[in-house]
Amino acid sequence: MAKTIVLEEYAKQRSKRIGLFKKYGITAVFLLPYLAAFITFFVIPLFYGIYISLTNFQYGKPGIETFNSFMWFKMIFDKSYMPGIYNSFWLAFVHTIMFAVIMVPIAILLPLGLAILVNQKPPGFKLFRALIYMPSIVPLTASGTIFTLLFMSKSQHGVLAEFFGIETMWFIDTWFSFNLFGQTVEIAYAWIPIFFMCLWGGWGGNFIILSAGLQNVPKHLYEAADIDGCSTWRKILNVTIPGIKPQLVLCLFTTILGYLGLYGQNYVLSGGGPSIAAIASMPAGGKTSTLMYFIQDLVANNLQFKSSLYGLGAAASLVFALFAGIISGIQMYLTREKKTGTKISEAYNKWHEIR
Amino acid sequence: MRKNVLKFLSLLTILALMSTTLAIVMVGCGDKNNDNKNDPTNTNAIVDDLPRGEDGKFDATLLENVQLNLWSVIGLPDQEILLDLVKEFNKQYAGMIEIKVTSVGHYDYYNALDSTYANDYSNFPDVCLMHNEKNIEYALKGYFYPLDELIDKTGIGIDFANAYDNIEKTTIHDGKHYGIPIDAHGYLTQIRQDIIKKNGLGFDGNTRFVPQNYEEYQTLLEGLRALADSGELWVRNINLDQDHSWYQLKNGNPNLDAAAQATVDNFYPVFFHSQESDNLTALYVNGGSLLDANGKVAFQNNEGLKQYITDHVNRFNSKLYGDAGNKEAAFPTGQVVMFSEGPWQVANTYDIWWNNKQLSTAGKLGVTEEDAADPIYANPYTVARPYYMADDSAPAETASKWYGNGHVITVTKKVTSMQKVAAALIFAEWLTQGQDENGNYNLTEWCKAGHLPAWQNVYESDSYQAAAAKSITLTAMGDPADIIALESTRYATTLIAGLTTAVGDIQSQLLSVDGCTVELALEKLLATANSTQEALNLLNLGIK
Amino acid sequence: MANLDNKPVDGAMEVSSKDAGKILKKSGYKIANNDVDAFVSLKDINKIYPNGVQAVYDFNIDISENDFIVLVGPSGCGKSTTLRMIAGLENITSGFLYIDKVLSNYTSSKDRDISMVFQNYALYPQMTVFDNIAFPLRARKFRMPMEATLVKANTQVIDVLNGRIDEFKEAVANAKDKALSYGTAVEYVATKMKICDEAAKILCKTKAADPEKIKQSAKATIDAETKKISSKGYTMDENYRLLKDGEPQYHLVKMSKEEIRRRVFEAAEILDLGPYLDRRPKELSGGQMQRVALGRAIVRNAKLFLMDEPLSNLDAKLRVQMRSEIVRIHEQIGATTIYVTHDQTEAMTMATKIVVMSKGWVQQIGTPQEIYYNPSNIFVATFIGSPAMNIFDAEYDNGKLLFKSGYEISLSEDYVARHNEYYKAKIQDLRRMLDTDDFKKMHALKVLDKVLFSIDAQKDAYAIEKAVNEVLKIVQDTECGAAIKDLVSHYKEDNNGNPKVDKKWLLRIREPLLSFDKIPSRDIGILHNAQVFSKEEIVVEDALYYQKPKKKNNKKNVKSNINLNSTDIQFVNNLYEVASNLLAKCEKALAGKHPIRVGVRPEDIVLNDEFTGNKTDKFVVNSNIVELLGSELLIHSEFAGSNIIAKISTNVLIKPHTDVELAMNKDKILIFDDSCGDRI
Amino acid sequence: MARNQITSEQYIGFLKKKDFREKGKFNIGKVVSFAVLLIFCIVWLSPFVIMFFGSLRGYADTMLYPKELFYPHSGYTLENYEMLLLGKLPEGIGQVNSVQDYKIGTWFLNSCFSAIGGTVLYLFVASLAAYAFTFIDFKYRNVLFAGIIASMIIPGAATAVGNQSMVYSMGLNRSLLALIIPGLGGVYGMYLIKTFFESIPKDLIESAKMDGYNNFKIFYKIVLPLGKTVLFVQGLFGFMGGWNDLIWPQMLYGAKDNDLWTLQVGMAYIINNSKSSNLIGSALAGGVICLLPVLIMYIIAQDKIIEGMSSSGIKG
Repeated sequence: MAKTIVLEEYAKQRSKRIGLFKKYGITAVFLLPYLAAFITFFVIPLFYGIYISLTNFQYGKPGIETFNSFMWFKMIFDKSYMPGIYNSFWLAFVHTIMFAVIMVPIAILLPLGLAILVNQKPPGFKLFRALIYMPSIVPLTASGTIFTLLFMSKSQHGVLAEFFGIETMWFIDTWFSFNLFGQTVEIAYAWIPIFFMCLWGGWGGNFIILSAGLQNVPKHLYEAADIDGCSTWRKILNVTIPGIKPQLVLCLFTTILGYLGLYGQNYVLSGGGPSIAAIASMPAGGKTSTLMYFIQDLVANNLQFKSSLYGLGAAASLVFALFAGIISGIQMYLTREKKTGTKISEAYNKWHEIR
Repeated sequence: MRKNVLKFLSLLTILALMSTTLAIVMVGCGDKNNDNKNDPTNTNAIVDDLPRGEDGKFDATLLENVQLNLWSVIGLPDQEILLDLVKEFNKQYAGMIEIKVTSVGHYDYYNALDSTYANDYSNFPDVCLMHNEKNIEYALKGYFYPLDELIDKTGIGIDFANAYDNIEKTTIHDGKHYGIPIDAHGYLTQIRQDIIKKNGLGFDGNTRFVPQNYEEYQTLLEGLRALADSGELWVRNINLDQDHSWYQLKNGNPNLDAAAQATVDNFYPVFFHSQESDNLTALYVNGGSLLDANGKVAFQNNEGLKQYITDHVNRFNSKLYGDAGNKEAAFPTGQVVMFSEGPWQVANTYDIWWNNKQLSTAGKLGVTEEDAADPIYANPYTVARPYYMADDSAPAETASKWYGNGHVITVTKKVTSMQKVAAALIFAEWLTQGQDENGNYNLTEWCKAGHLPAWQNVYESDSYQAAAAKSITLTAMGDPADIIALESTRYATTLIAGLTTAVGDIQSQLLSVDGCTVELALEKLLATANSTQEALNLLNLGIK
Repeated sequence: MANLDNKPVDGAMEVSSKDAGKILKKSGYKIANNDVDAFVSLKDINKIYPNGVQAVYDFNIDISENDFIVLVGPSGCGKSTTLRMIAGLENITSGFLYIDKVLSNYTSSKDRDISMVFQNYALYPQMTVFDNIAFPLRARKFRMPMEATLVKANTQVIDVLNGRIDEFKEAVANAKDKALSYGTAVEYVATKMKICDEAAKILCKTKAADPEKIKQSAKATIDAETKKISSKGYTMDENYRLLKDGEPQYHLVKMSKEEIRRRVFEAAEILDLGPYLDRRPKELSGGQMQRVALGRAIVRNAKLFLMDEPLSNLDAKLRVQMRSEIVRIHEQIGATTIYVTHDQTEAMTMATKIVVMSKGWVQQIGTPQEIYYNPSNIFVATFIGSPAMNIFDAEYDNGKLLFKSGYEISLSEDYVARHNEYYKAKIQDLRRMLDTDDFKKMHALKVLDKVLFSIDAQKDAYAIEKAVNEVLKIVQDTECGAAIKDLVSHYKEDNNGNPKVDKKWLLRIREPLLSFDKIPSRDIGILHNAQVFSKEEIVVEDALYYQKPKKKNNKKNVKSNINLNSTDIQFVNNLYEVASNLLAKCEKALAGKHPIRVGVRPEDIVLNDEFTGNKTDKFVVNSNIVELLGSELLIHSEFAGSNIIAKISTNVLIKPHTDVELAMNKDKILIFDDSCGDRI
Repeated sequence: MARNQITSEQYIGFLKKKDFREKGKFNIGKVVSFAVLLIFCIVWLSPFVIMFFGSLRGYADTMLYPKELFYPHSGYTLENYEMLLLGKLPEGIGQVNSVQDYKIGTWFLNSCFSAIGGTVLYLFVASLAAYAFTFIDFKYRNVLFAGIIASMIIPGAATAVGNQSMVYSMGLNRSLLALIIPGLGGVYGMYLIKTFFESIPKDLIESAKMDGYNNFKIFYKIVLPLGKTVLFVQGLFGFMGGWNDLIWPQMLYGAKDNDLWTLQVGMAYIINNSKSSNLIGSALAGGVICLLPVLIMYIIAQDKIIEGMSSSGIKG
């Protein structure tokens, strides 16, 4: 006897199935192009990178590599195994951290200050807003040329040397040196042109996002602060900055990642800086080397390293990714939404009791 | 919150597994004729499809339009000469062999080679015309075939005996030739002999103006410095249609106003030597070598090189050496008397400009009759080999030699048909040993651009000697036998880079505020050598 | 920042202009006006927005200590603008604002010692409730009396050691075991034993180990301290406040954490916000948020409270509850409050004094009963009271009201007297106005404009001649009359013979007419009411006159850039015209029969047989809708051409669509003049 | 009402206002901010000025009269631009040993194609994905989004070789697609668009659903018009990114045929050549040529973008 089914039951199942299909069908249609590009050009290469860092991969000859029992990672973390690589990696690490520590706050506070000023809507503020963003649309090559021209030596008729008589050999001399964990770290003058180049054009995006955020701070909060007797400075601290906290967090996140991955400016201006004799032939063996420079030297710039030490480059970039992940993790933890406690209400009850 | 993290981790692991499998699959399909790449020495991938005449020997005329894709590293200006030669070859072998040349600048030739080899194998060239230093390095990476066996198989008569073995040695590894040498050239020193003559600093009674050895070179520099400091030094500007009248340093250049004068008046006998070839000349001339017997970095303990570096420090400190600045601009205006640069510029640019007719027509632009008449004043610019590199500790046989690199033709592993190999070898033989109808070698045409032939018979041929007599560069470069080519090593890039960084580091230290002492310079040399050694150990690790 | 404690200088002082600046600076830019006796007083406050729209006309009010003033009126009547002007958030265009006798037109809002509750609460989203309330205390320095804290602390330490050691021990034990998160144990002890923090700290530190030694050291510090105080020339009163020759000294100092905590907890206690002190504003409901805003205002116990429609965002039930709470707080704290609302029930329940405003003008100021029972004009009558007053159009024929449906009410004798006396006074008032120079000028302007702005008249020289003579006649006894006379004579000489028409010359004549500055604001108010509340529609170009709702002001039609300095301004509904036809109407009204409007409140329309008081004749009406409102019944019906609402007590059940006999309570009938809406 | 017609009452108000001289609070904030911004802009734009004038200075003047930057000794010359655009070498310089001739025209078109094409395609794909992430809630939505955001931390170098071999194995590198397709996976732009879509009120979408719009119509008819501003902003950021990108195109096409180069790669090649032979003038001219198109596009779009950004309230 043919299987019988209550019509209503069948209708419900059918609509459920179509519903399911329609929903997932639609999401597929919307998401597919993006996810496909994301998977093929990010996730697979990423895991291919991990795969490379675990094998002695030869750049030219894929497929013949064998497991190298974490050789590259040992090299980065174990000083005795390959001191040259160890020293140049961790020197680059120190350089990156120091520069980021100096640069990130500036790259957040400067655009914030300017955004607040522009938000006062002085006459002609539209023009100022355009001019402030302009330096950050300059491509790396163009701004590189300008700053090299600025900081060239007297004999090459650099602008600073000619017009202001500042004779320091920017790309050769060292500014000062200090010792850290028993090593002396020399800070080259070359960091100053790099600092100015980052200062000049690095934070345009932040400026736009912050000035957009400032528009959304509700006006009546400023009036309330006025009535409560705030000075302008305290108003900025208690109304403006908390008002644009989400934008600030976004800018902080992108700026930290941006300056951890500092490479373009160093490459264009000082090519890794005056070389340090002890690690001269190592990847990124200079005084203005950064983590990304170490990786790029291995992966792209130096052909001999590229063909045989590609695994080390991949390993170094994984360590870099891990390290950047930790820093952004900390940053996200610090700027998370505070949970509401119960401390004060308890204190109130006690106080109420006593009276 | 934690439930969310667990879900996230599980998703991540699924993603990881999926993509690693995908990676391996992708890598698998990526391997192209792997065995061909692994062992650099085997040639068994080549299919023997040679058209043989009745007597079983290969006959070139039977080839039907074999296409060859040649990458050349030659840049302008001698790029045109090469293209003419290839056009000539294609005409001669029309229908049989046709060579298509892609010229890739020396700036990114090897980068292109690597990336096409790794990712875009179908576009990999068949024949490479590249620097001879990198020959062994890239051969051992599995890019080129050993040629001796192939030459015998095809029976094309390339007899390496004719080649100068001091140039040929860079193409040999374990007794096998990986490339056919074409030419060789070193960095020449450009000299203002008119200033030397005018100020009476010439040798053998002010008739010879090229210092032949170390002492002569040193006395010349000190003489120029003394005169420049006292202001009595006579200089003049030999740029095209500039005023060529002599003037003494102390009363300044008459036709430049004060502002221009301020930037021009610092005078240095010689600018820093240009990096690569001068360092290697100093090393090889004094019997040194980059690697010692058991493959360790050895350039740092060569006495000659140390002397070369101490000279750098002392001469710079005593203002005999000037800053690099713009050599091509300072030389004609009389700001510097000597600087060293590649030979390719000499023939068709510097020579034409600076030994121009204006200097020999009296009366115009401040040229006196006596200047016009005198052969030295008429063409003040001359070129010479860096004789002065040899230190007194230099061994006799290398004392009068100098370092030179050159070009070489190689056959890449892309080629899998014997016909193509034969065609390549024919071209190589044509270029290096081939003669046109009235007997002068094709190689001579190429050498006119400023290269010494790597083959003895071509050097001794009268077609070459006639061309050499006419060209100022070739006469200056003299006999190819004096050239010491780079020892054949797979670490050429790192070693040369190590030496260059060491010398460059010292030169920039000299420019720095607190200058540089000899001890510091030698210390830096030692440190850089150690780091190069470490780089070598690293590469060994990687290559294994 | 103007310092708070030095005496404001007397505003009325005659001082040479040279050293006026110095005096002002010395007194911290604070000028008191001694003849202003009220606590807060606004004199002739006007607010004109940059685009020429006037939002507030001549606002005058005197507010005495702990009054509860409510500004009520339809939206866009300028009540919020006035409040913001008092708060200092808007500039005052003209007029004087005195807060606590200090002229504070230009003092910044933070120096005016006011606190404000905003319509949308304006809570800082990122702060907890505790921080929100404490924010005003932390933001600035306060004028606190100088105290000899050390002396006070040590004397307290001594008296604790003398008698209450065990109590102290028990308190300390208490503090510890409960692991109080009450800030610190010291604060718990201090609050419990009612001693100041300093003393508690000393005691806790030494744990009253050996009382004798502590007492010696305390005594020593007390002697040292007193010696220091007296050396500085201060004396100390009983609760340790420093006095300088008898006067307590004040100094500006940031409030201590403990003080802030105490005040915020007190405020939280009043508003019972205890459990919510840790919450964020976005986690609170509307009512709680509103209470936090109130807390923030209370905690500073400023002299003046400003509230801008605080209850408008709440639901009905919560609104009623919050209303009573605000009134309770007001009584408890006793600070003068200015409260703005558009809901007239709130005004009636909360206010001690109500200000009814409409279109920028103050209609009436008075106590709720005054406003309810004898409104000054028809607008106030209809606006206050819900359900609204019933209005009938009727005719007045010396003592009798004739309704459209033939219904008749005869009025008492004294009412007729009052009616005639009202109109006499009105006529006299209008005549006085019309004789003033400024109105004469307006009359002259009207005449001249008729000629100036009509093109054809300009051709006909004779018409100009006539107009100019008429102007001369009107203006000859005003002070600018002489000037115009010689201008006109001047006209006659230069173009002798052919009377050439010269527009420029006419404008020159017009110029002296354009300055009116002596019109008292009361007169302008009367004429304004006459235009707005009169029965027949006067086409009044609203765009310019009232504060139009903010249309997208594309440049074209809004005349934001009228060049008011130019002389060729054309006047529309000239005040003179209004005054003169108002006068005509009043005279006609006095003569005899004239239209009038009668207003009766719903509760004054009663069931004929129920009501025993002095009632008018009964009239029969068909009730179409009957609404039951708890204890009362609302009967909607049609009578004499307009629908009326009667409010009846529910013991008599009326079914809809039945005929009902109604009557009006005679002595509660209000009569309104037809042309200017005033109550007679 | 015709011009200049007002009521007398208002005229009286105006008279009162005139003689009371309403003293608005003197806004110090505006004056201070104007001064600071003015000085800041002057200092910050001086490099542009140096670049522009430096590029107008002939080769000889650069050597002999370095001090005269703003008014060169022998007047302004377009020599440097000629050298770059037409490849005409100024006399006095030996043959610059470049191999490739300068094809500025093709490089410019390549740059435009890759920047504009890439941005438009990315906007379409990213807004689709952002729509899915905000308005359609499927099972693993938040986890997936968190994963994608977490990927922002990984530096480009880690995926460089994988990308390169992926692109080559897909044969994209023979055309300019290799500059566009890999970029479609970008995370930052999608994140920006998603945060903006979140600010669109939900009830708008629900009401549209009630009227029978399916997802595509909602996306096309409601979300895109509303999202015009953020698309503009991401368009600007995308175009700037695409136009100024140097490392990726150099890695892909750096070596061989230079008719696939973008303007940046070409300029880098020229600048390196001219810097080595000390042609500072032409290096600066290269910089100006790189900058000009972006500058013009920015000036046109910036007003709309910053206005849009601020009014729309990009939260982040």
